[in-house]
Amino acid sequence: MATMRYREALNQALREEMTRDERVFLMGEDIGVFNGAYKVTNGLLDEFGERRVRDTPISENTIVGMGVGAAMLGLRPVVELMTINFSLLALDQIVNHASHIRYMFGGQVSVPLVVRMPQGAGHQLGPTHSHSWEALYLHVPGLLVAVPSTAADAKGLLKAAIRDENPVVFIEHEYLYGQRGEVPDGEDVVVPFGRAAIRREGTDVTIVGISRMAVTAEKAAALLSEQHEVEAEVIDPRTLRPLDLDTILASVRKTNRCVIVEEGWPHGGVGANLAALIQEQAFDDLDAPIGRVTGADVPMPYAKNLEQIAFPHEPDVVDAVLATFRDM
Amino acid sequence: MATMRYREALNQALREEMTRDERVFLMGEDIGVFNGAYKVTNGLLDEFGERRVRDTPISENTIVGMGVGAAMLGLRPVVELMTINFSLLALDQIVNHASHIRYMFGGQVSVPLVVRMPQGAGHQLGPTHSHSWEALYLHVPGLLVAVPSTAADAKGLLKAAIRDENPVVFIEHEYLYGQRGEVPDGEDVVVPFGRAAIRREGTDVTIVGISRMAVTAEKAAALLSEQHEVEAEVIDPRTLRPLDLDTILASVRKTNRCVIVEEGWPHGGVGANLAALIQEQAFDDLDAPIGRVTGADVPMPYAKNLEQIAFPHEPDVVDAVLATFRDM
Amino acid sequence: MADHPLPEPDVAREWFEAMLLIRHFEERAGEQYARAKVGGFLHLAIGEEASMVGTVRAMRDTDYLISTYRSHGQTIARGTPPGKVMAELFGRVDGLCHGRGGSMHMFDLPRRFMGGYGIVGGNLPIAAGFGLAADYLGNEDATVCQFGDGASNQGTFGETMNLAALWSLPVVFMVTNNRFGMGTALERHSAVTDLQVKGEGYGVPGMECDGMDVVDTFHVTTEALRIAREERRPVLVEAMTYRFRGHSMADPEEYRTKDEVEEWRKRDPIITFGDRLVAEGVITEDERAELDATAQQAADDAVAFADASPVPEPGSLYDDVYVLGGQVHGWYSVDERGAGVRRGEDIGGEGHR
Amino acid sequence: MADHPLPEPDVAREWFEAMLLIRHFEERAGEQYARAKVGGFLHLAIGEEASMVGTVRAMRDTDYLISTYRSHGQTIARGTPPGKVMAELFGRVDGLCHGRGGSMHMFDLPRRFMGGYGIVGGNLPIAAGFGLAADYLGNEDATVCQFGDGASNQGTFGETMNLAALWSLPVVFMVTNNRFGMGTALERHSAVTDLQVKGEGYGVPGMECDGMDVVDTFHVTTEALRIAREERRPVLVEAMTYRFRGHSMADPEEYRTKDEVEEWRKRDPIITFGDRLVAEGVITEDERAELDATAQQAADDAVAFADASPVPEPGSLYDDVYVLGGQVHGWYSVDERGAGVRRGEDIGGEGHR
Ligand SMILES: Cc1ncc(C[n+]2csc(CCOP(=O)(O)OP(=O)(O)O)c2C)c(N)n1
Ligand SMILES: Cc1ncc(C[n+]2csc(CCOP(=O)(O)OP(=O)(O)O)c2C)c(N)n1
Ligand SMILES: [Mg+2]
Ligand SMILES: [Mg+2]
Repeated sequence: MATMRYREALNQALREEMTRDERVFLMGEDIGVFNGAYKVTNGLLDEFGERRVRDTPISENTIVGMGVGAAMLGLRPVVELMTINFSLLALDQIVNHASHIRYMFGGQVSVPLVVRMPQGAGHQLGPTHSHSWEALYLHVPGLLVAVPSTAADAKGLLKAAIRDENPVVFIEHEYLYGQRGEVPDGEDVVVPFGRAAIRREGTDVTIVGISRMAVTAEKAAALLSEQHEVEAEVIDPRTLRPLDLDTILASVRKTNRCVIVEEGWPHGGVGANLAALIQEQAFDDLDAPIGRVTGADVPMPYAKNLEQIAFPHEPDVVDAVLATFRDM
Repeated sequence: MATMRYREALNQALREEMTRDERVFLMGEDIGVFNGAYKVTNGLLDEFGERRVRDTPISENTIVGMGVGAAMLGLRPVVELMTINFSLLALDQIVNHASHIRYMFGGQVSVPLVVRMPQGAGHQLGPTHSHSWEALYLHVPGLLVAVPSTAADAKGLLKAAIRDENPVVFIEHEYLYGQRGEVPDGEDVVVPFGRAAIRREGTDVTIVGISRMAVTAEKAAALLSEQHEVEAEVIDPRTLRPLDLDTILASVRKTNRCVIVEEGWPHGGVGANLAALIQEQAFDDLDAPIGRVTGADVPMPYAKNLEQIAFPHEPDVVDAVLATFRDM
Repeated sequence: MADHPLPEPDVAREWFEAMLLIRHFEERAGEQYARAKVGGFLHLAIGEEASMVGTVRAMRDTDYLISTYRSHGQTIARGTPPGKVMAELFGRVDGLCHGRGGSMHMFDLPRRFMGGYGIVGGNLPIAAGFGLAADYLGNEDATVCQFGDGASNQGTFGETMNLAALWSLPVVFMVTNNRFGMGTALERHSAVTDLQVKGEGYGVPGMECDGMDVVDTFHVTTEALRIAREERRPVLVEAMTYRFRGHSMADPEEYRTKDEVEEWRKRDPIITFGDRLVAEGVITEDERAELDATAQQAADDAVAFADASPVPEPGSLYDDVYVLGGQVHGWYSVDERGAGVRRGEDIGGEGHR
Repeated sequence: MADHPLPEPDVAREWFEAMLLIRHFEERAGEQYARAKVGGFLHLAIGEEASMVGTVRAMRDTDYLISTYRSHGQTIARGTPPGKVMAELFGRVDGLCHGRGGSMHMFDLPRRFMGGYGIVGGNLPIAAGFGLAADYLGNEDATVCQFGDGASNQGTFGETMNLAALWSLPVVFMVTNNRFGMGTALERHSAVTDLQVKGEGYGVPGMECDGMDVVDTFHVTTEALRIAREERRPVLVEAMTYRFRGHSMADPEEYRTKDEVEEWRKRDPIITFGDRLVAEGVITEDERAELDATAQQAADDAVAFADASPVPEPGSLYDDVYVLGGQVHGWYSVDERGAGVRRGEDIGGEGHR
């Protein structure tokens, strides 16, 4: 086990997969000479050269589309978009093309493309750079969607994504890039999609945290234990397509309470989707309404104090959990 | 009251608002000389001329963006996109610009833009032309979202949309274009956003239908009454932002059961959002899990028989309603 | 432009046959649409056969072709049995895409026909991706990307031109200028109507061909492919043509005059080429009639084949959303086990649990 | 290019003052960023002052200006008090956008500064919309749309050029060619590096100005605005310039050499213009130092103003998501009355029920 930052773990995954498989190459804005806006691709141009680490013009839709084309011919492109907000420019290629091609062409071809991009608030980047869009991508059949929250998962899931035959939307988090974690050694340690991680065991309430909010949820669980004698089970689904609903349901059946924490907007978010699934399938096990803690229903403001109240923090999670007890 | 088709009602709304307000003008692909891909703008070029009915090149992102700019300067652009599937190309302008501009510029300016577009399956248009995307738009703060299901609402909501100061995503339905309905006379009959319509009163179960599925829900309710002695209350929210949750909650508090019917994909859909809200706020009133009937989790296939089973029909709604009783 | 000599008689005859087959296929497709055997949108390319056949015949088997929703003809020119194209229009299992794509979304991997696409302008980036793959793999495969005059106004056009030129990709971009994007005439949708110059600001040189002349199209495309393959850089070819029918079957054609259509019909690529073949003694009038009858028969056979093919099993609804195995275990990528109704419930097999 | 005579002394002096003010403002902003008074991304335009001031001074008050995330200088050139710009950088209520937008999203409606935008290429369609509005309303307002060399590769560039030319819109598109899109050099991101020709394939003629020379920029933009306003058609102006600082404050600048930067610094638009003013007797060296000190003081005052301004009320979080009244009754557009936590809970007033 080595300890490293989330961004280093991603960098390692890219390096190892590029070494392992000659078909893997990278495209994106400023990933080469600049070493990546968030330095995830640091050093890779030097190591692998311009053929395999390609700086692109600012043309989001087309670089994703070129990835689609290259993937259809058997390559393994990994396209970086500088933030998920810019992926709205590439949505036609991600959805109308990458996610549909295999199905609409009757299975003749697959699109083993990975689109990597960070999301998230906290750095005062304002409304055009700070939103969380995992709920958009989880809506779309044909895509796989990953939201790693630890360095180990960042590495293991990215490796799994690159090896998969399906188009993957791989959502990183700007805040997490600098966070350290233990990462298992071994070039074949992949984290398969569709398996949730139980970050903390508990019996009183299930907290599901998405992306960075898995970290927030874990910290909130510690507070709950220390200050309120509530033992929360914290689950990080790690991927939203496929989704390991079984693990979540098993937990809810045990705790009878659930709170979902996400950074994105409340309406039509991941929490809404999970709440709908859980109440459908564990209705009789619920002792209280499923709670949701989400980002505020506003474009992200720049001012630090406003930004901070516009996305969830531990006390918000604690309050939401306590509310599930008050509702009894 | 006159009886007319949904597309005629829309046409009337456009004509009346253009007559009433010189600032209202239309832009879109083939809306003029061709009279509209679905003939909603039929005759308007002849009547209002090229200044106010503008055929555009195929440049979705830019024509929406031009609408944003013109709206910021006080005009009232109504942009037609040929189908909602193509709006993915314009999403950057709709979300990162139209929906954010007022907020991020501190309220200095507003964007009274209407983006009209049809959605929906049933005409074998295959995977690039058939999807329903209301769940995407309802996710975004700063937008208003309308999903009219009757001719009267199509007219009244479109008039309200054009008169509103906020950017509106106005979602029509290809199947509904040809459907007839009664439309109240009077040029100032608007249907305000944020008020659900109760299409049918009932005491046993609440069915919420979105867009065309409001019609399907109503037909299913008739079957339920005839064949199963179940009296369903059918609610059409008509707008998803703002959402008239009060009307839905009042109904669920009465019926204690709820099924939501939508044409879009299941995960992160409108039904998920409503289910989450309802279980949050009417938890103790529910006698069964909230049911959802949705489109299949696949890109829409072309073949008629596959397409038909890929979106909901009355028997699916009936089954889902009956399941809420079996679950007791 | 039309003063190229004819190719060898066999070759010339085969081009003629291919154009005839496409024409009859399209006419049959239109009839079947009228009979509701074909659904959705049906975009016929009647009038554009020379641009299709001339282009495809300039390509190697190893080259890639990618096109739009108006591509039955290209598929057939590339060698796909017409029956499989017609069966796709019918939404049947023996269709090229097993009825999944329909008219707008053809695809034939073995013949490197890399798809018709329903999103205007959506295929250009993908074509550049094919070019990138050829470059990456260091092979000689070139790509031909066909799109319409209307598509040249999409953002992907400029983005793709720049990237293809910047990265020296072996792609021939062919803008089929049939003078209309749906009902909008060229001069009403494009500020510059000389489309071949539209790539120059991005470093992609333009060429023009007479898309009503299969020979000229062949020669220009051959040269364009040579440049792409050998000089390894993109070219933009403008094929001047015209569609004789409406944009799709649902088009009342109020945006153009009958006279205009008649003028263009005088340049019908099949009639003019047939006349030339007869005039230059490649075929006789009798042979011409025979070839026509043969093509007609082939189109009829395609209809019969399609009609005999079964509709897809309902249980196949979820097939091929994902490549299964590895980490994706079932068609349900999230979960469809809710209490509510499940679409395609009658399916069995591994997709279900 | 630089042989235009100077304008009237008062005018020349005012241009110089404006450039000095912008320069000092930017330097102060950078310092405050280092002190964490300013958050987010901070893109300074040091080196580009001449292109900003020359352009803005060619505009009428009634013209519209729209720009990018690198637009403090343009805002100031347009007349916004520097304190309001700095307060926006500080995220304070007296900021131009009450702290909502930050450095990347300036906006000053009364001065017709129609916004800095954080999405590369996102402002071009909006600028065309302003042009359309002028056309629709039949007035003489022209629009200047500034964007970078990197933005010329976005799809919106081609789409907007075509539409502006097709509809004859009175818009001057100004591509500020500072030779880099972030860390990617011009020749590595654009196949054609002579950016003024990039619009020609769409019918938008190009012009070039020396963006290091405020006089040349003024003259070229004046002519471009005349064409837009009087001939009612778009023009693309390429302003040749260079940014002396990194792309943003977080840029290690590994993509260019110190020598290259030093070469360009010799052409510092403020030094060269100051030298010329002294050489031509418009100001003395003493006056030059005085003007510099005055500008520096103004920048310091801006910092003091910003620092004195309060942070936004938490309760304002939901203000201006929507225009309320009519049919939208509260900030909650859907519903936020859930059992769970509600963000910005401490707010009162009509937004709450
Ligand atoms: C992104 C997108 N916008 C609009 C459409 C609707 N549409 C289909 S074909 C067409 C016209 C395209 O014209 P052109 O590119 O000239 O090709 P042609 O049909 O003439 O072959 C339009 C507007 C679409 N399919 N995709
Ligand atoms: C759509 C989009 N893609 C990427 C970015 C990230 N980004 C911000 S500035 C920039 C470089 C832009 O270069 P240029 O247009 O030359 O303007 P300059 O910064 O040189 O003024 C990039 C890639 C963005 N903000 N928006
Ligand atoms: Mg055309
Ligand atoms: Mg630049």
